[in-house]
Amino acid sequence: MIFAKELGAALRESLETDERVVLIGEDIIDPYGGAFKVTRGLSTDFPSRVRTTPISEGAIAGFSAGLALAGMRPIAEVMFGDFITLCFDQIVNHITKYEAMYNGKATCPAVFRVPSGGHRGYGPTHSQSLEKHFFGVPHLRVVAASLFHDPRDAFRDFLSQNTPVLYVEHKLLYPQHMRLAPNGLITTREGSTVRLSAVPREDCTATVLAYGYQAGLAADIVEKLAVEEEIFVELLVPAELSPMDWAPVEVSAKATGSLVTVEEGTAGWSWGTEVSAVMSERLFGLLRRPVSVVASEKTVIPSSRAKEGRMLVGSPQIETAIREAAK
Amino acid sequence: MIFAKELGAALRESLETDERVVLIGEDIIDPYGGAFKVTRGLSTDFPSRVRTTPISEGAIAGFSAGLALAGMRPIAEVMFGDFITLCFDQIVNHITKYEAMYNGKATCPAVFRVPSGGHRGYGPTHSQSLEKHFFGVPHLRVVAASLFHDPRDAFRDFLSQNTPVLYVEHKLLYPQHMRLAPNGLITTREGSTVRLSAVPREDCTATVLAYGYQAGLAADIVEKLAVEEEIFVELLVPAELSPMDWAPVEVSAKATGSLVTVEEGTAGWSWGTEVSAVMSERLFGLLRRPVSVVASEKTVIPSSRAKEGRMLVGSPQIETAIREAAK
Amino acid sequence: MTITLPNFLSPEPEKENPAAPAIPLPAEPEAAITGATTLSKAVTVPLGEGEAATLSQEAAVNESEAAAESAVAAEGAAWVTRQTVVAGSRELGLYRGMRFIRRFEETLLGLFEEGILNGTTHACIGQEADAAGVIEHLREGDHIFSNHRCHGHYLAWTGDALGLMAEIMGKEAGVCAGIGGSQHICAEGFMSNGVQGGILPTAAGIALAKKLKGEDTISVVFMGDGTLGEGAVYETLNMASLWELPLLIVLEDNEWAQSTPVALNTAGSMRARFEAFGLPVSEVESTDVLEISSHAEELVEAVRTTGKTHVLVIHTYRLCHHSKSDDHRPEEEVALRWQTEPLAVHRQRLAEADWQAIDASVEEELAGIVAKARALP
Amino acid sequence: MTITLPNFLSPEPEKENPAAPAIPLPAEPEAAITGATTLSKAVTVPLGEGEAATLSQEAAVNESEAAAESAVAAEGAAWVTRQTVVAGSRELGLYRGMRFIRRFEETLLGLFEEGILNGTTHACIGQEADAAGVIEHLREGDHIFSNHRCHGHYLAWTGDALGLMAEIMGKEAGVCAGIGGSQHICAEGFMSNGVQGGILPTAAGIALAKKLKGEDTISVVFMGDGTLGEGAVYETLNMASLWELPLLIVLEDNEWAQSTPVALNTAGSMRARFEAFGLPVSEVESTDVLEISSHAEELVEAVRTTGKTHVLVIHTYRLCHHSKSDDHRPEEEVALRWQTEPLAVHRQRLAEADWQAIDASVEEELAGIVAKARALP
Ligand SMILES: Cc1ncc(C[n+]2csc(CCOP(=O)(O)OP(=O)(O)O)c2C)c(N)n1
Ligand SMILES: Cc1ncc(C[n+]2csc(CCOP(=O)(O)OP(=O)(O)O)c2C)c(N)n1
Ligand SMILES: [Mg+2]
Ligand SMILES: [Mg+2]
Repeated sequence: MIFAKELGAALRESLETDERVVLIGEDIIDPYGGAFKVTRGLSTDFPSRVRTTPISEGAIAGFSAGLALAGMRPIAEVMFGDFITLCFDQIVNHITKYEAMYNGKATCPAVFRVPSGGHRGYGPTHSQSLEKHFFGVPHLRVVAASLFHDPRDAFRDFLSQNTPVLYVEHKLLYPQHMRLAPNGLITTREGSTVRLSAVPREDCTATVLAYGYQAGLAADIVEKLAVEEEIFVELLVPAELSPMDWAPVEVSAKATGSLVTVEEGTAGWSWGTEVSAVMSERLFGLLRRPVSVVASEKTVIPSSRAKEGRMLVGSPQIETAIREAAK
Repeated sequence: MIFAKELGAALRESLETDERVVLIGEDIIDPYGGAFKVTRGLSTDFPSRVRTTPISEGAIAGFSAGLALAGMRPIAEVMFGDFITLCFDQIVNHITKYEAMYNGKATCPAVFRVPSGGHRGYGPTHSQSLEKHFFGVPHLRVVAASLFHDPRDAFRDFLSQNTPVLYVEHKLLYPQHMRLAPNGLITTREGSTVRLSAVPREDCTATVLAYGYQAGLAADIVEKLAVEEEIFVELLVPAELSPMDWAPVEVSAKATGSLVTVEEGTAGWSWGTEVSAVMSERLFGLLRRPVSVVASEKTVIPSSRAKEGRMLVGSPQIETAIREAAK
Repeated sequence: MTITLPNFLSPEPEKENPAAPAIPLPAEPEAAITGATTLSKAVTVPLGEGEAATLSQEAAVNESEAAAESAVAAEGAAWVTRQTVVAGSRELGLYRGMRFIRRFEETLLGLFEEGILNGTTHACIGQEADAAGVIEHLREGDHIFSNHRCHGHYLAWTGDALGLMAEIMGKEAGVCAGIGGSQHICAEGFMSNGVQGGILPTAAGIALAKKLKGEDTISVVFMGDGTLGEGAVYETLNMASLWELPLLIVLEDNEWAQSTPVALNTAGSMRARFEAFGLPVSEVESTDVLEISSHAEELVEAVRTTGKTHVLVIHTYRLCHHSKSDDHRPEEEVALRWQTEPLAVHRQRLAEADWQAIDASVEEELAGIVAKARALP
Repeated sequence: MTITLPNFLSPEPEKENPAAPAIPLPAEPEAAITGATTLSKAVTVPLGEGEAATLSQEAAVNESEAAAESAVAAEGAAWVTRQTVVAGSRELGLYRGMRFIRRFEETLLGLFEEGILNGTTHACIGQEADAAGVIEHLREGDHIFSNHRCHGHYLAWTGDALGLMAEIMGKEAGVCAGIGGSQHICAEGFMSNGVQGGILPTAAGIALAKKLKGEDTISVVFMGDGTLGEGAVYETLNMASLWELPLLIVLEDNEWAQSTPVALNTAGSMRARFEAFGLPVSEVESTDVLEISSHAEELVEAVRTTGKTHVLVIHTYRLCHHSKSDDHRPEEEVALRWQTEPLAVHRQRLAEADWQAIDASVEEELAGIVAKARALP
């Protein structure tokens, strides 16, 4: 079960089960099947509902808006998530506005898929995790793919509700194996949040909150620390990033007394910042140390692999933070 | 001293003292002089460097990028700050990237002026405070105008350095009197942060951090509470919002043991969120209550004045939060 | 009829705008603001749900006449009928539609002056023939996307003046509960957004949905000349042309974008900008509703039958301020254009008694709407 | 010369691309990869600072010839000279420039296969005549903005192959210290960005700066056919036309945008899209560097003298993959285009010994650059 294939299957299921679904994006039709091959095969079977577009991200978003307002279920692929910048006006001033500003007279359930993230040497404009700028857009859901979440569930969810969605797919997930029932760690689910730990929560000394590709890195470290050093922490992997379901985080961090957040985006007004603010308030006086936010350096992502590795969050930064938090 | 006039004077000074300065934006030339009349008179005196554009916000940003890369000092007016969405690609993937990704071989000091904010009944797409989505963009400065800051200082600063700037002007500031040396409150300055209080810091029971138009509202409340009820708090009004100069906040909140942030933007991943995260960490165990973040409701801004008043942060919400924090 | 209309709402053209021409135009009678005598003759189909009861009597009187109406009305279902049939005459109906829009907007501007309204508004005074002439040919199931200057389009389509007035007043009974306000309106088959440009791809997306669903209805979008500055427009033209979408783009070139004349905003040729993408363009320089309507009829039909995007460029003029603020245009320029404003042009082919009666009925109806809207919680 | 080149870098066209045509083309000699014999004759002006010392001897030999060079070279200062004068001949110079770009890109692709490089790259194989033919006419003070497919433009302008190679290798000595990588390059008078569309207004802004400063230099921007999809392009055309900016837009229509053929991306007429904004367009369907160059010369001159924006549309073809990934284009289509690739076309007017010598010198130079770049920390 390779993530890209599962995701493709989820899109296929969407097209099959819901006639309203339209896939739209650059170079997504066969034989090419998208820059990351996720949509391969779909245009052959659904030629009129899998539509390759000119290089017009703004119009991809705008057409999606119109499709959604007219009762369809557009799922747009933005070739590199970096180019979601060109959809910002449509998302902020159109798509997420309609339902509320029309007092519920219309809905605009457009879904945007954004292949994101670095560690591939693609350089400053093809490696970013720009979702941080979309957290907190009123009436937008930001959801992250991970190896711990079946993408079918995600798309079933999106099609069953009316809020627009930004679905973040880290590019490094595509070739990886799903880890829906990982060995080595106890796995439970609370809503969209997956809980992983080697031992029961009461024996964990910290809570780690991570999403997307970074969640996989974190899981490996959590397992390694448990096996090799008997350092036990609980990892929470939410799918829904904004708005957040705070309950699982609150419960866990209250129990462990220590919280670390991990994300690949740059530091400052990041995902972890909100988590920290909310948890510092809700658990005021109940944590034994401040919330620790792990995020990338506040600069461009270098092409050079060596420089990129130092600038972007990866296993070393995560491990250091977890060790510290578990103390 | 009316803010809009002072701002116009600051732009005039910029044009006069620096030949590299170019003003660019929609409807900014005489006799109209911009939707909020800030640039009135400037095109008459500097016809080639005050340029009215077609309705092309993306190109306004892109032209500004080019001007800046070529050694000029563009100052762009985005008619309503809401439309900065259309400049997002240029700001995020071009303007703020160049200096770092070219390893310092170029600089791109473009300045964007964004008339922002609500309370005028302009409705969902003409009332927003979208700066929250620009906080934390690496290599971007977000600076807010206020009645406590001389706009001349701001523009002198912008022209003396090479980082791109988003300069947030709340629309309600335009007709107001500057309050550079307000009566009733002791005023001191630390960098770009203005400190206002009725009594010395040691006698204050909370720190209030506010910017822009909301800072004026907060100042009135701070003064009223001091005079009428002997509730003493210290108000900090920073000009620079991102990156933040944390020192004044840290020192003040440490002394008062309580911190409230105020902003008109919608709640969630907002300015105050970062403040809360950073201060909760730096002052861990030193605050007597959690940081309180005052922000607007997470929805669209209604046109109806009554509804807008309930949804947007205004004096009532600020007063409630300050009273609570000062306890 | 007890409400007092502000002075500038007097129907004499000279008072409608101080820059109005001195040359004689068909004078508007005093009756226009008292308007009792000819009411029963003029009113046919109710405008807005709230009005249905009040006006049902008159409507009944004219029912048989309406039934015998022209092909245009017959093919057009509720929407068209509502706007175009007055006492069995399409021409009077078009007049009434335009007159209603004009007076609605003038009333709005008056209410702003009075301080009753807040926010901003963009009146389409001078451009009423575009809304009336185009929307006449649309039918149930079609979809209109409009922009900041949307009241005329909205009224021509829905007739829901009370809902719009209440909306702009910020009342709960407004069509969007006062949240959207003047620029952000939604009703069956109608939407507007005040952010320039982005409505173009949205309207095209709606057209794509229609195509995918196999509907024979069309999507129509109204844009201004200044909006040609937005890149989103061209992305849309390209895709709408490539994908052959049932979209009608109506460009209302009113020569100005806020304070900027078209020459400072628009290089080259408007027409060529569309043709470069392989889109057929029909261009008309007119404020005559019948001339505009006949172009629109052809294009609507073409979009409907071919399923492909067509463009209607209407060269017209905005006679009022951009919104409520200063107007720096040369007075003579504006004055000249008052001579060819749509109502004056169209009146020339109507019997004076007929249009006077309509004016009166519009006054009455509008007064009722304003009173009702004011009284709303 | 000890480095082994991967197989497909062999200079025989059949091996450069498996789809290359079976019909006979001027064969490339073995000498091309050993290239010792004719070196002193071929090399004139150093490419890249690092090379200056090594090659100064040969350069001296040819100095007098270079001084007597054609008007083109004389007017062109360092940039032009570097690219166009080989042994006193502009034609050989152009050939060397193109050959160098070709072999640089092929070498890059080989290094990717080897795993030496990371990230991605977009080679301009098949389009070298555009870079050589246009940039020949630019001079110091002019500014080029390029896109994701920028290596050819960069090399033609700066000659700095070592800096570029080191950059793509992610070395500190790279022209942007390895931060920018393949798509984000900056040098005196040159910039590139891999985000489509946004470079157009930026290049126009640079042109505006030149105009305001009263410079007589020009701004040049290269874009692909697919980039015509971006709205930013049209916003720029409008403003550049309105403001009369010294901008040359070079559209390299290589018939494909990634996996998408021009017909799926581009409605109507490319030429008309520019003309609609009142911009003069010169269109050439050619891979012949001299033909392209003569169009470019005229346009560069026109931009320089009138200060107004002009457009050069070059219909060409991309012979390589879009980046490094799959190529799904019909094999016959690609094979056919190999018959008219720029080097083959231009070789027909050169003496075989001359171009063989150049090929050899390019091999030698490139080998040196690769070796140096690899050795960098
Ligand atoms: C994206 C965007 N930019 C700017 C504005 C502000 N604005 C509102 S109307 C207007 C002028 C529009 O001109 P035009 O398209 O000709 O329409 P008209 O007002 O003449 O009907 C402008 C600049 C806006 N609403 N949206
Ligand atoms: C804004 C943006 N969207 C998408 C891409 C991804 N992309 C890179 S190159 C390319 C195709 C470009 O086609 P064209 O403009 O014809 O140039 P060519 O590659 O053919 O030289 C695409 C879609 C991008 N770099 N930037
Ligand atoms: Mg206009
Ligand atoms: Mg191409």
